[in-house]
Amino acid sequence: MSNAILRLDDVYTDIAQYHVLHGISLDVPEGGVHVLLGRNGAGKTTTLRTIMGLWRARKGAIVFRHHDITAMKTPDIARLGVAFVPENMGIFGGLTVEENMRLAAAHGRFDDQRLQRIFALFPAMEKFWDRQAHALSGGQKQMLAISRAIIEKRDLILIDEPTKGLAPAIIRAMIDAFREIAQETTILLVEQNFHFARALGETVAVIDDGRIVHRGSMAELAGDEALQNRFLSLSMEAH
Amino acid sequence: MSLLVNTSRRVPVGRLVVYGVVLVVGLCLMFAPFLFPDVRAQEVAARICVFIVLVASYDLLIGYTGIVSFAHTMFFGLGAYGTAIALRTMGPGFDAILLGGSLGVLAALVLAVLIGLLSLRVKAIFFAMITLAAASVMMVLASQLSEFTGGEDGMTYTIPRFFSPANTLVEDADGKALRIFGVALNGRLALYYFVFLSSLFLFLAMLRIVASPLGTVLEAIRENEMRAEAIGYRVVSYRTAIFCIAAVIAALAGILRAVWLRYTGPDVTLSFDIMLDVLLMVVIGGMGTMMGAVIGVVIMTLAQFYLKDLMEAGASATADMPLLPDMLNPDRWLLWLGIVFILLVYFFPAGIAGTLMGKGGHK
Amino acid sequence: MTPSLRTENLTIRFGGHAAVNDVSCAFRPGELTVIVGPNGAGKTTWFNLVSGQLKPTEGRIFKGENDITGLSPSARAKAGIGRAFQLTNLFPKLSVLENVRLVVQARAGQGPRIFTRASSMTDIRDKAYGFVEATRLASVAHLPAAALPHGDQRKLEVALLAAMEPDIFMFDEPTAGMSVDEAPAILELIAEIKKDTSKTVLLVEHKMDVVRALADRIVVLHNGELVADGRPGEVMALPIVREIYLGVGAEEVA
Amino acid sequence: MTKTISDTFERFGGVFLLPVILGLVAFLLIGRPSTWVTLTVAGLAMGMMIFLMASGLSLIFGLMDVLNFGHSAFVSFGAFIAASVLASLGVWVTGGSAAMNILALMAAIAAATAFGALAGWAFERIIVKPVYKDHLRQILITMGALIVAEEIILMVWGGSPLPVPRPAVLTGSFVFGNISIEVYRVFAFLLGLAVYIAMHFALNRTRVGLLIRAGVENREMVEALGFRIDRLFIAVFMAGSALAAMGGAMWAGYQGLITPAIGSEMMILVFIVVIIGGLGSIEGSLLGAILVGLMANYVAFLFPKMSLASNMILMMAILLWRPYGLKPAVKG
Amino acid sequence: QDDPVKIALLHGLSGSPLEAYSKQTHAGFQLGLEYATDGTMEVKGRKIEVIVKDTQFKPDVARALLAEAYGDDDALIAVGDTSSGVAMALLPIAEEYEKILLVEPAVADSLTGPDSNRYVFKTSRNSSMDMQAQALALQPDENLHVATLAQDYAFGRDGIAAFKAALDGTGANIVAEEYVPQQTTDFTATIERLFNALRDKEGRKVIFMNVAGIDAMTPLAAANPGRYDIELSSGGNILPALVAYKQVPGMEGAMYYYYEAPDNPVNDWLVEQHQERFGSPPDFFTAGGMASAMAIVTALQKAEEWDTETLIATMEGMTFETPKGEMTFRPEDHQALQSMYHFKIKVEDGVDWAVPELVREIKADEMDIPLGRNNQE
Ligand SMILES: Nc1ncnc2c1ncn2[C@@H]1O[C@H](COP(=O)(O)OP(=O)(O)OP(=O)(O)O)[C@@H](O)[C@H]1O
Ligand SMILES: Nc1ncnc2c1ncn2[C@@H]1O[C@H](COP(=O)(O)OP(=O)(O)OP(=O)(O)O)[C@@H](O)[C@H]1O
Ligand SMILES: [Mg+2]
Ligand SMILES: [Mg+2]
Repeated sequence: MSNAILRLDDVYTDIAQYHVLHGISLDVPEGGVHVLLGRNGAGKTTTLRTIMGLWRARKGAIVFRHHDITAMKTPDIARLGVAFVPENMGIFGGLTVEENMRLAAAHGRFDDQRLQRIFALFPAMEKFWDRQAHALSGGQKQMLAISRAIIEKRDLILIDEPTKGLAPAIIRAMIDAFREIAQETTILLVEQNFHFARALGETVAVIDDGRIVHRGSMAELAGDEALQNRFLSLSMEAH
Repeated sequence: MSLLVNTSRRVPVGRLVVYGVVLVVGLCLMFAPFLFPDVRAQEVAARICVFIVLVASYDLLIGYTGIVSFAHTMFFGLGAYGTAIALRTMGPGFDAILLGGSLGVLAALVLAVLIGLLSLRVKAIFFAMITLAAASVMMVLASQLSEFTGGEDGMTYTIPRFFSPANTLVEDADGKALRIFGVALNGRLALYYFVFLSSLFLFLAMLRIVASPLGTVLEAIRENEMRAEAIGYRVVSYRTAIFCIAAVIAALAGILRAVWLRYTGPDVTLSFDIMLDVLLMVVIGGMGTMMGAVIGVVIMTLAQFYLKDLMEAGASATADMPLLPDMLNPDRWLLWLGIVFILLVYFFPAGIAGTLMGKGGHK
Repeated sequence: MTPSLRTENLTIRFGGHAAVNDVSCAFRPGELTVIVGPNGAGKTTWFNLVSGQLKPTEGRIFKGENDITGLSPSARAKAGIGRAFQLTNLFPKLSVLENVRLVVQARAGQGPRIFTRASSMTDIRDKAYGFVEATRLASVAHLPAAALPHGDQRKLEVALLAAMEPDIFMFDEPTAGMSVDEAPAILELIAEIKKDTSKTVLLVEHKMDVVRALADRIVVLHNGELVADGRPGEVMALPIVREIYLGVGAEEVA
Repeated sequence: MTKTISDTFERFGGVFLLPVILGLVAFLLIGRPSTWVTLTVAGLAMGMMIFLMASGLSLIFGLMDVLNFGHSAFVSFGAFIAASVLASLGVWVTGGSAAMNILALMAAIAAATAFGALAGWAFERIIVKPVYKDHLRQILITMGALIVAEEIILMVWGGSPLPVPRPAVLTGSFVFGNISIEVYRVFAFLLGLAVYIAMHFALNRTRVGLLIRAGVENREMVEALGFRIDRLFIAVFMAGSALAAMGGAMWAGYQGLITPAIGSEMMILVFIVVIIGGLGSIEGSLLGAILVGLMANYVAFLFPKMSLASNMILMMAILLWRPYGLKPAVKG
Repeated sequence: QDDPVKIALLHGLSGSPLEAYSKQTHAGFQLGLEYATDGTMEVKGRKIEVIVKDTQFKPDVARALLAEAYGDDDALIAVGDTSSGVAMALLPIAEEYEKILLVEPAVADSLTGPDSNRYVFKTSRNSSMDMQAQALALQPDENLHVATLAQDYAFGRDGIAAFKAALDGTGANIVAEEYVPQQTTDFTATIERLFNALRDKEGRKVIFMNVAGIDAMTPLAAANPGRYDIELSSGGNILPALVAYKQVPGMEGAMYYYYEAPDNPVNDWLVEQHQERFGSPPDFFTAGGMASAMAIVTALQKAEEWDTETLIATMEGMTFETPKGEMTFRPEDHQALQSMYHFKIKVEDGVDWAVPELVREIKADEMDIPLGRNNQE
């Protein structure tokens, strides 16, 4: 794809002495939500962390827009407009919700109407604005992590399993939210929750054992039980 | 950066090396009087024996449980001073050693229980500080009660005649001490083996402890205190328990020290320098690996006694070069020790034994 | 029959905010209760109170006849209250097997043994291995827990709980972040436990299908208060539940 | 009952009452007002000098979670450099002109501080960087560094005690009736106060403090938000070391005769201050330092025998009452 | 030409600020040998070989080294150490190997006390001498009121005890004894106590400081005792420490050595040579080191046999030259009796330190130094 905002080209990543990624090649088109699926330990998180420069690729190239970010320092990558919501949410427990957000906001100043949108989306954030973040519930932490990613306009947001531990109600709300966010940015989403993924994803890539085993449009995958069973061995009936 | 080491993979080689080295050291110590008959070597060997026990007992705390204590030499000192004071007041005799020693150990135990219950709840660094405080209070006491302790200058005393060079164990034809390979079978020899065997016994005991279920529990507590509690281990009790065990063993080592040296003073037992030595030894050797204690002690002690001679040579060799001889000046040997130490902590956080055995790697 | 676990007006406040507010309910053996509620409802906090990580501001907790409100977490664990954590919480540098072995050993009260070699206690080891297999971790049994991917860590979390063999099992979102083909293994395990009628199982879960598949009874928490309690069908039908949980009008959530 | 007491206690400034209470108690015990004033002023000044050293440690520990046993090395270096500068300035120091004296002292302190910052930078890069997040290795590696540093001092300045010429204006004391207050102490007090105010502002009015706290918890995430945390940490470390050196310089001028051990001798006191103050909070360090300073002076006058133990006891007592110190910035 | 006679020097050369003292001692010792042997470094045709060992200020290391010196290197006489603690630990080794240990420069009285033994000689002064001389320097009488300041450990306490003993019968009154922790840095409280004790007394009021390693002078001077007509008094000190004395011009006290004080050829030679080689005047421990060397050489020259017993016999009661004039080993406890110097502080510009001007030499026989032990029975 020519309009790719992010391109991974045959990326290999090791962690300690473990070889985790063996040749991930992936194009993320500009705009919309794009999903990375795969079983536990497949290498989804590692992929995101490698893009973000938190693990170093041993081999291969990562290109964001026209910048080669393979060897770039994490902060510089972030400054290019890439936001990251890690698996463990990476919130600062010692800081209040507000301080957490402030750090994510450019120059520490909030864009009011974005803030209002976040409050509408996650009322808990407003409610616990001055609460120390370690005191938030699992889900509230998750919300904070996402809020932090969208408090500024980003070009690309990497999100690792955002629905983990969220109540269905929130998940539903989030689907709408992501749709809205996707208007202005590109989202690369790692998911286990296929229904969530399906509801949002335009394209999908399935990763297994550190390799991409399937790439295509979400519609195609959603439509094709066989594919699903092959790559995701989905057992649960959709509802 | 995660210091992961795959226990399942690299097994024998490194381990074998370590065990080999330790075994060799053990044998050398066992036959020290015959292998290195010169006097200084004797002193060195004895010091190594005692310190192996002391350092290993400290490893129980810092390596296996992640407790950082600066009061370890305090317990060491209690054992030594107990023995010394008894020998001084009651005169030379095994009864004095027995009584004084056991009083010292008792004191150590009581103190350990108090400190443990009082402060093992608080955060690690605070505990380190409290032990530091306790230790320095003890040092002040030692210097204040100079009529008992000899104050700063410490005290000398005589030990049972059985241990004195004059005492012949086995007489030869003309009534002098029988010699084997030129080594006289006299009290001195007896004293050395008293020290050696006691140390050996204590060390083996500790090996057993760390291999026991308790050992694993301690590591678990080190890793994740809250979860250990959640699966049913009373963290505080375990912490206190191991703290006491370590304290008692340290005190016992103190007794050996006092008997061997025939002198006890702050500088050989209580002082912070010794605490530092112990720390260096356990780290260089490798925390959380009993073997490390042995290796660390041997290296450090040899350095303390012989490194200088080496540098002497180096200095004179490089005498005509610019600044090198200055740095190789034997009096600056501590500088090098420090640098080596830093590099070790830097590149082999698991210490020598730890790295070789792919174990420990304490974080 | 007497309830195996009972909380009386259980309340905890953090500052002004009551995370759990006057919750009284009882649980019987052989029953699997799913505790649901929006994020921040107080589920995890309630767990923490029962398993002893937190001390209640008011109220008491009974295991069977005896009041355990004052007991330490370890004491409660010994008393047969077992709990798995929402955010994974393991012994990172110990191997998977060692992790489990520790639990079995605690069960067997072998912790304080000083002079026997742990490795020689094969019975404990074998038993531990059993649990490792049951949770499909055998292949990684010798890896340090830290090296496992998130999903496997969740499984280990469950394995630890199972190994505690408590009378009362408390799972906090056991399948969160577990891929759809992994989850069933855990659910089967829970189903197994449920078969044993002497056990009481409490389960915090958001995934509807899981709830449906397992629940004998559903308790709904909201803003720290118990708002509904009953058979799945009935509870799910309650308007309040539909509103706060299934998210008709998601704005008010949390 | 106890609750209401503690409430009122909190209302009237909480832990910040402690020094006042201490002062009052001492006043009753001492009786002679002139003595009390002398001791109190002395205590405050001493506290301020300790604060200079402690705040550096606390900053580094609390914010970066680095336990720097090498801290005392910076104190020592500061002391020796200041001494050398003063010595080299000769008549500037001993001469009558007040202006020149002050200038000389300023030069000395500046030199020491600058060196502290520089050495701090090297120290962070070489020694500390590889061991963030790992207390044990921090303790060990910084101790190693301490050994090396002290050896270097021995190599450069030699072992014999080094006399520190004290600027003429700062010698002697103000005497009002029976009250005598060393001039130098007044100076020390003012300097400490200035530093405190500066730090307070930097940490609370700017986003830096926030960033650092976040960085301590989760480096990666702060970087993922686009901040160059390594630079930040270096800056903090340099500041902390500079403060230590400054404290050392002041202390040297105050002691008059310094040995390479000067740093390590101070260290225990400094640690006590940081601990009772609560890690990472500058307010805490100040509070702790002043408490220790006053305590030391009062006790030394009332029960000289106790003076050594007094601080230890103070620490234990406070730890039992507040396990994380009086005003901790970082909990758990 | 038979093989050299070995003398072992055991001093802490690393690991403590005191190492500077050890180095002074060594320099002095070399100079001493040179002077005594007229530069030949030989006695009776046998070379003197000096073996230097670093005790690292660690008593256990020191013991090992001394044992080695006697046992393996087969040294005839050993000299050491700088710290009294280490020296203390050495005493039994000398007895065990039945060889002579010459204590220099450690000062503690106990080194020639009950726990010592007949193989130990001591050229360094001991605390009693300091205090005796100090007392004499104060010219005590009824209207003298003294408050003492010392560190709270054996050295400080013994010192004050000796000082009081020396004042006994002179009618002088001790009005206060203050003991401060060893590492005290803040003297305000103590000063208040001292002033409060003295301020209302009639007659001559003196604060006597007996501290080592810390500077009590500066704060005391700063607190300006003059306003209560309180004088300060203190022993002498090494040159670097004398700088602080500039604050107390006119102060009197007694000292062990200052290079301008003694008037004898040995000292003249020492000062000249030291200036020449090191560009600075000799200090306390240089003199001490030299004295010990000269004692040894004298003994070797006098003794016809060089075995321990003959040497002991020779040295007991032996008188020998030193930079401080003549010293004599007292037969009973083997302490070398020697002169001390009564000084008065004078500030000379151009000199980095305050100059302790000689008031008068206090001869050994003016002081009665208590016997530590008796090796004669
Ligand atoms: N810190 C680490 N050290 C060693 N190996 C690791 C580490 N982190 C991850 N791995 C390995 O990398 C592989 C991929 O892990 P990753 O976290 O990317 O999987 P994932 O797809 O995110 O799984 P999940 O959905 O459970 O999060 C796993 O096999 C894991 O064992
Ligand atoms: N230590 C604490 N201090 C202050 N408030 C807390 C603390 N722990 C939890 N809370 C608050 O209590 C409420 C309940 O939290 P809890 O973690 O129990 O929610 P939960 O039901 O587990 O939600 P989730 O499903 O998202 O995990 C939340 O609003 C949280 O902010
Ligand atoms: Mg993942
Ligand atoms: Mg929860």
